[in-house]
Amino acid sequence: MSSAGFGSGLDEVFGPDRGDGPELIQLLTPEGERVEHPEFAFDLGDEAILGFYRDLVMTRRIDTEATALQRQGELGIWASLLGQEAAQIGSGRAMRDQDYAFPTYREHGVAWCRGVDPLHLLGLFRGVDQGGWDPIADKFNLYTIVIGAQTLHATGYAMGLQRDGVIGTGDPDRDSAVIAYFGDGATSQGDVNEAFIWASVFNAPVVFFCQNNQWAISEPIERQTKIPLYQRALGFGFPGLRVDGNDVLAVHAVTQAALQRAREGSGPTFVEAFTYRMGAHTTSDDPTRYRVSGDLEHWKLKDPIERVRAYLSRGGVADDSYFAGVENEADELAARLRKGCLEMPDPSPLDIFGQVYDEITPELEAQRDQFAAYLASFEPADASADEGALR
Amino acid sequence: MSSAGFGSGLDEVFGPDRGDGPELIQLLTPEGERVEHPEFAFDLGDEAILGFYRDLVMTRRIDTEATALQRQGELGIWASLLGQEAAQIGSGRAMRDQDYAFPTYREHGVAWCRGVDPLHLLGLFRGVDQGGWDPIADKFNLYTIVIGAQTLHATGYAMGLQRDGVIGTGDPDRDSAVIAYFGDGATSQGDVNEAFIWASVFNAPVVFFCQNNQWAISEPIERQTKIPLYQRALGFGFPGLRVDGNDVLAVHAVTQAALQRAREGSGPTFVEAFTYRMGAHTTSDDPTRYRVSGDLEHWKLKDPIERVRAYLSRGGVADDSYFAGVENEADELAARLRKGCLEMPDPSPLDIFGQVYDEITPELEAQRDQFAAYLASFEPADASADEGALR
Amino acid sequence: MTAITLAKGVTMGLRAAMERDSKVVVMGEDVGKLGGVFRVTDGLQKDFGEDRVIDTPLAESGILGTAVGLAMRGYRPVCEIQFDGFVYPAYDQIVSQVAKMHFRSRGRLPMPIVIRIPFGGGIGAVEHHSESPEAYFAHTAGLKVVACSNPVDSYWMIQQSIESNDPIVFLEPKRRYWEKGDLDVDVAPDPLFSSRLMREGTDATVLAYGPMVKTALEAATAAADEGKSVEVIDLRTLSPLDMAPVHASTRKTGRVVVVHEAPVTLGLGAEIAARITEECFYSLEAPVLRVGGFDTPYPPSRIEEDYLPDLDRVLDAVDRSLAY
Amino acid sequence: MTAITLAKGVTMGLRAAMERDSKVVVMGEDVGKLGGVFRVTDGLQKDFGEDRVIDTPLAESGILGTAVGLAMRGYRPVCEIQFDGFVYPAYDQIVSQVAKMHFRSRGRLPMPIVIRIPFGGGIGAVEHHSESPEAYFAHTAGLKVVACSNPVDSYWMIQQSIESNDPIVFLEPKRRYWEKGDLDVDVAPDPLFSSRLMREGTDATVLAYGPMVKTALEAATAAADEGKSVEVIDLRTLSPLDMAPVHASTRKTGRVVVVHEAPVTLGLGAEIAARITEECFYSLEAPVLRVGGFDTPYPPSRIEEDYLPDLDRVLDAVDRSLAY
Ligand SMILES: Cc1ncc(C[n+]2csc(CCOP(=O)(O)OP(=O)(O)O)c2C)c(N)n1
Ligand SMILES: Cc1ncc(C[n+]2csc(CCOP(=O)(O)OP(=O)(O)O)c2C)c(N)n1
Ligand SMILES: [Mg+2]
Ligand SMILES: [Mg+2]
Repeated sequence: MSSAGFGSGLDEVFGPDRGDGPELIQLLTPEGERVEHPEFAFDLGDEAILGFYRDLVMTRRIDTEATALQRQGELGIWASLLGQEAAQIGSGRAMRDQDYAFPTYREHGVAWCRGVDPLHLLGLFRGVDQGGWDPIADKFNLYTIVIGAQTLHATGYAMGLQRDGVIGTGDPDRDSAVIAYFGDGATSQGDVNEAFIWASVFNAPVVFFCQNNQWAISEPIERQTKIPLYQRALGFGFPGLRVDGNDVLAVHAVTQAALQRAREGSGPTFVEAFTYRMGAHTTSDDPTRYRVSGDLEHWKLKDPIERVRAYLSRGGVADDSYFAGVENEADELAARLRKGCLEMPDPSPLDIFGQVYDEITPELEAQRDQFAAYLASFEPADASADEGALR
Repeated sequence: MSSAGFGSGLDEVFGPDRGDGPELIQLLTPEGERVEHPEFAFDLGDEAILGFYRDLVMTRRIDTEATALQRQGELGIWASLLGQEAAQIGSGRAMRDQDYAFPTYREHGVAWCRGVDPLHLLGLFRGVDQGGWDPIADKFNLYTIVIGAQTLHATGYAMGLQRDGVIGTGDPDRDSAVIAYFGDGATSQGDVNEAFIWASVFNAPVVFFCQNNQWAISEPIERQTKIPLYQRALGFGFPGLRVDGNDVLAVHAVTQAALQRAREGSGPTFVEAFTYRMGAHTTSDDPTRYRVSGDLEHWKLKDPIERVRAYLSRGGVADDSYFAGVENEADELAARLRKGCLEMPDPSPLDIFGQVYDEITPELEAQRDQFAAYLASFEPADASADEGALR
Repeated sequence: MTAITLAKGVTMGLRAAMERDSKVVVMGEDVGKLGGVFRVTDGLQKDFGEDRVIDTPLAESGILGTAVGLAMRGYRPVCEIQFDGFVYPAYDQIVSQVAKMHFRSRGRLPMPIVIRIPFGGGIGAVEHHSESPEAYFAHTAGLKVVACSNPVDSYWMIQQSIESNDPIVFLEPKRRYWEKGDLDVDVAPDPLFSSRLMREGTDATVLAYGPMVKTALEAATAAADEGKSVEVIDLRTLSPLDMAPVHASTRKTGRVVVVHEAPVTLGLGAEIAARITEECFYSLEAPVLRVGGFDTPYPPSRIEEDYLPDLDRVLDAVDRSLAY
Repeated sequence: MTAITLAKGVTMGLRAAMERDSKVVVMGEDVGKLGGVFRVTDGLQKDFGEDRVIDTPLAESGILGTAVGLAMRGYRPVCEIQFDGFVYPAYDQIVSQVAKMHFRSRGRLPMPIVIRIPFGGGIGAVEHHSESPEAYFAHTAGLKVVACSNPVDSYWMIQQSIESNDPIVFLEPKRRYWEKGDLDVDVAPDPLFSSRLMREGTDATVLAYGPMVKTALEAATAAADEGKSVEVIDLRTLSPLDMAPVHASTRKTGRVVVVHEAPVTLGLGAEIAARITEECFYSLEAPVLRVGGFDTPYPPSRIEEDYLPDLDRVLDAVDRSLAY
């Protein structure tokens, strides 16, 4: 029998996929030209785009500074977002105050949009804590390192929103949504697929925002899927879209629509932001072992910041003084971060015992007291020895 | 923006689904009429259908006898396949000797097709062992009770077939495939979705055979999916089909095609056999607590055996003497099973120590010897006391 | 004063907690119309609705993972795991998320989640339905683990667990679900994290929890007939352990036997033996002896009575201890 | 005689096993071109091809679940778990399938699967990269668990593990990956399931495995300067435990300290203390003391050196033991 018997149109979607198919939603070309899309439009003015430009530059500077600090041994490790700035700023700026974000370990740009002090990010990668910001106040969860786990947390939180009656009331300051960030590799985890099932079955107000940066450490996207990732959602009964992840306008438009759909009570959406990991997986990684530089060149031409700058200057929306101003601001931020990082105090080893439970156990109290007495029996010299350990 | 922006055709697939949509593949109506399908045809003659009839009747009799034995306390529990006979016989008979099946705990009909002595099934549910047949020799894995786990085993086994070079050689006695059985509820487990990913990415020769009997214990299919289950496969890049699970001819035709596709090296297929669990989930379950009898009536009219009998007698393919002969055979089987079950010896508690590892550990040897000495210190009276425990 | 079963105690406790606090939600497989395979959530969905008694898709990781999100939003999820053997798909969410969230956030994200697990064997079930996974959780920092052994405790302990702001693995001895006891709701309960002296004795101490408490008490009665005075303690809390009463008893009797269904190697008995020996080194007349399941997977049910510790194996251990 | 690192020892051992038996396949995340994040599988895919060195999708349950199927088909999968903290998504497949398959099938379905886990802390990593999950596996009947501590053992033990027809959790002390040692392939290795006396002593015995063996030996050297003679044993096998040499040493010194990075409660030290006390009750001058991680989640890396047992904490325990 003909394999046509196995459902039509499968051959088209099979096979390697360079991501520039018709399904890619784009509103700003790599050259900085505005283009139309039948379904999605960027509904803010140039003011907003000026703001996006600033966000993009600041985010990239945070990233560069952090990478430098790691090289100098001030951070244990750093996960760079180089190349993914537009995907994060576009989606982050589409959120309303009352929306809640569940990041991976790479969402530094989203953190920026949520008003999280970048120093907190450095603290985590330096090893002084596991995320110093207030996830409830900032509506930005702590970074999740176990791949995929946060997508279920996001879905559960969205089920909480439903129970709190803050979905589909029509009140723009009340209706809320959740956005779950994850990578292309994460789509292979059982948890992520279970999150799709929960969200679909309960019609949960959650946007699944996948940054397909083409790589899971050394594994190319072909190791995770045979078809474009956004099509995964169709198998679970909710919409999937692919947007140019390096186009901050398109990402903003699509994410805003998806979030609004969730807030209105129309359920989950899968957004695949098609982008590229320009740097190493982390500062511990060596991409030269597994990928060719050709791809990098191809993607350099699609840089998410350059196209916005091109648009702003060509249209005369911004002049050099504006760009210089942003650069200055970025320099000041970088200086503040470096200073703050170096001055960051180490935590006290005795604090951890009280952080395990809401109600500490007698066993832990005893361990803490014994350890305190033990530590007291040493010279401070020992402390500096500890410092050495990280390097 | 219009929710059309979220991909076309979603509304059609949404909403409750009675399963008699156009996508349902059927070759034999409930009334016993043969019907044509553009893609699939039953390519065997009436001889084969006579055999199917016998298989269906024998399988149902095994099930009734086992249920009776459980009621009488001879089995700890029994999972009835009542109503799913056609899905299991049709798919089981589509397998070749060299194909390998991975069942759940309900595939008694597939076991029958693989030549597994039903007494072994009784042994498992009686609690004398965890499956007495030889999974390698019978090419029928032991029952898997942890929902979904076997779908990954099946996929891994299929990857083994690829490495053994028994795929796509063109030799019908050599080319092999794997079939993984699971239920509608199982589709929510992470493991099952990971199996879809593995099979798709590695193009593994495995058929995912889902018996959608509409229920996962007390939970209706709506708790697991919002769209027809067979469409799940589209999200993973391989074909999905829905077949009338009570039509043994259609199930055979579709499964055979899917298995052949796998053997040829064309990869995985998802087959949804649309059927209904006519009995309780197991003998411990009480369906009156959660479902209405109306559905049962609706499905009684679709009985998988009646339609075959109607076809055979209408066409004069079989007369009453044939049907009577099969009944006799079934009675004899039932009697043998009952006798064999009652005579089944309990295992020796000392045997378990040697069954944990290929190479027993000194620790386990010590535990066994101590326990043997301990047991030796008692009257045999105690043994009968143990027997009592199960009842 | 009403006579109720252990299962009914949990049901009544859940109901009381749900009436008291609208943030308490029950979630799991078949907890709705069916009331769970053991009927422990019987009637709750009818009275509290589908938003608070949630029949979930069939995926344990999903149950715990979404419970984490609900907890972050201020809810107090009570998750039912249908049988002990089916908690493992949720193990990552429990160990890496539920257990670590409070620590990771330094208290900003408490996890008031209760994980109900019917545990242990003795009901003639097929594979995976008779496991005793308590040690896997008691070894995990960030979790608390308790086990009830009677209807009065099941009624109070489930409510105390739900009131706790820490994640608690709540173990229910499924073979004792139908055991009866008299509940007087006017008698104040013991604190959740306390062990309890069940029977006084002077010759040896037997420690047990969950299903083995009844077995231990029967053994003590049988021992009395033989003129041996055996003290019995119901541990009730497995993490943290409430060792003070245990140490007191050890100093009195000098001989201790720990009983559980879980395999002996690295079972709770190992930790308890190690702690008693550290604390009461000079009081011990004999090493702490452990009676438990063998280091094999749970056997086919026809021989489970041989696998499970029973009255005779407890007495045998007491005699071996007395022989030192 | 060549000087190699512990990591290199595993690489060479894997290569030797793959050359010897074409059924040996390596699978995991990034084990191909990258050679794993620790480069342990470096060069293997280049030489043995993508069918035998498999870069898998990003899902640990899938890795172990498909390994089970490959094993049923006659293959001998060596699964790499990238970091200790990421083994939990595979926990169900490991505990309910890999560990129980031989028992369930009464030997018809052996599971010659090796689960390689870089474990332990001390490398300044972020959360989930410094776990010590060994007790979770040692408590699981049907699994065997070993830990190497030096390059010579890593070379031989990985080969012996792959040759075993039983499933083995193979623990690699990641902070010792770069420690060097001299390998002489002509010297026959000890049996896999044997512990080893590393240093003789008369006053006290220190038991360790994996990363803590080096720490224990350093402590013994320091103790010697203070005139204390400390015996050190590398356990090497955690399930089964090879207790004979431990009991012999206990009878000699009468004082034992067990060291591991995992939290003390229900860590390996608990089981070892319980067994020693049962076997050598009258030889013990002091209770077996345990030095381990605290009962908290693994802390932020800036203070991990305070969390991890070090030379001083081992010596402190030895002194406390000698004080009895
Ligand atoms: C459960 C689990 N397994 C393995 C890892 C190790 N790991 C960290 S990042 C990563 C790749 C993730 O790829 P992707 O999801 O595409 O996100 P990206 O890093 O590209 O942003 C892996 C395997 C982990 N953190 N969690
Ligand atoms: C991991 C796991 N969770 C829960 C269970 C308990 N359980 C046994 S059968 C069942 C329902 C399965 O439904 P489905 O997959 O549709 O198969 P069916 O029983 O209908 O054939 C459940 C929840 C289990 N066996 N394994
Ligand atoms: Mg990626
Ligand atoms: Mg079903």
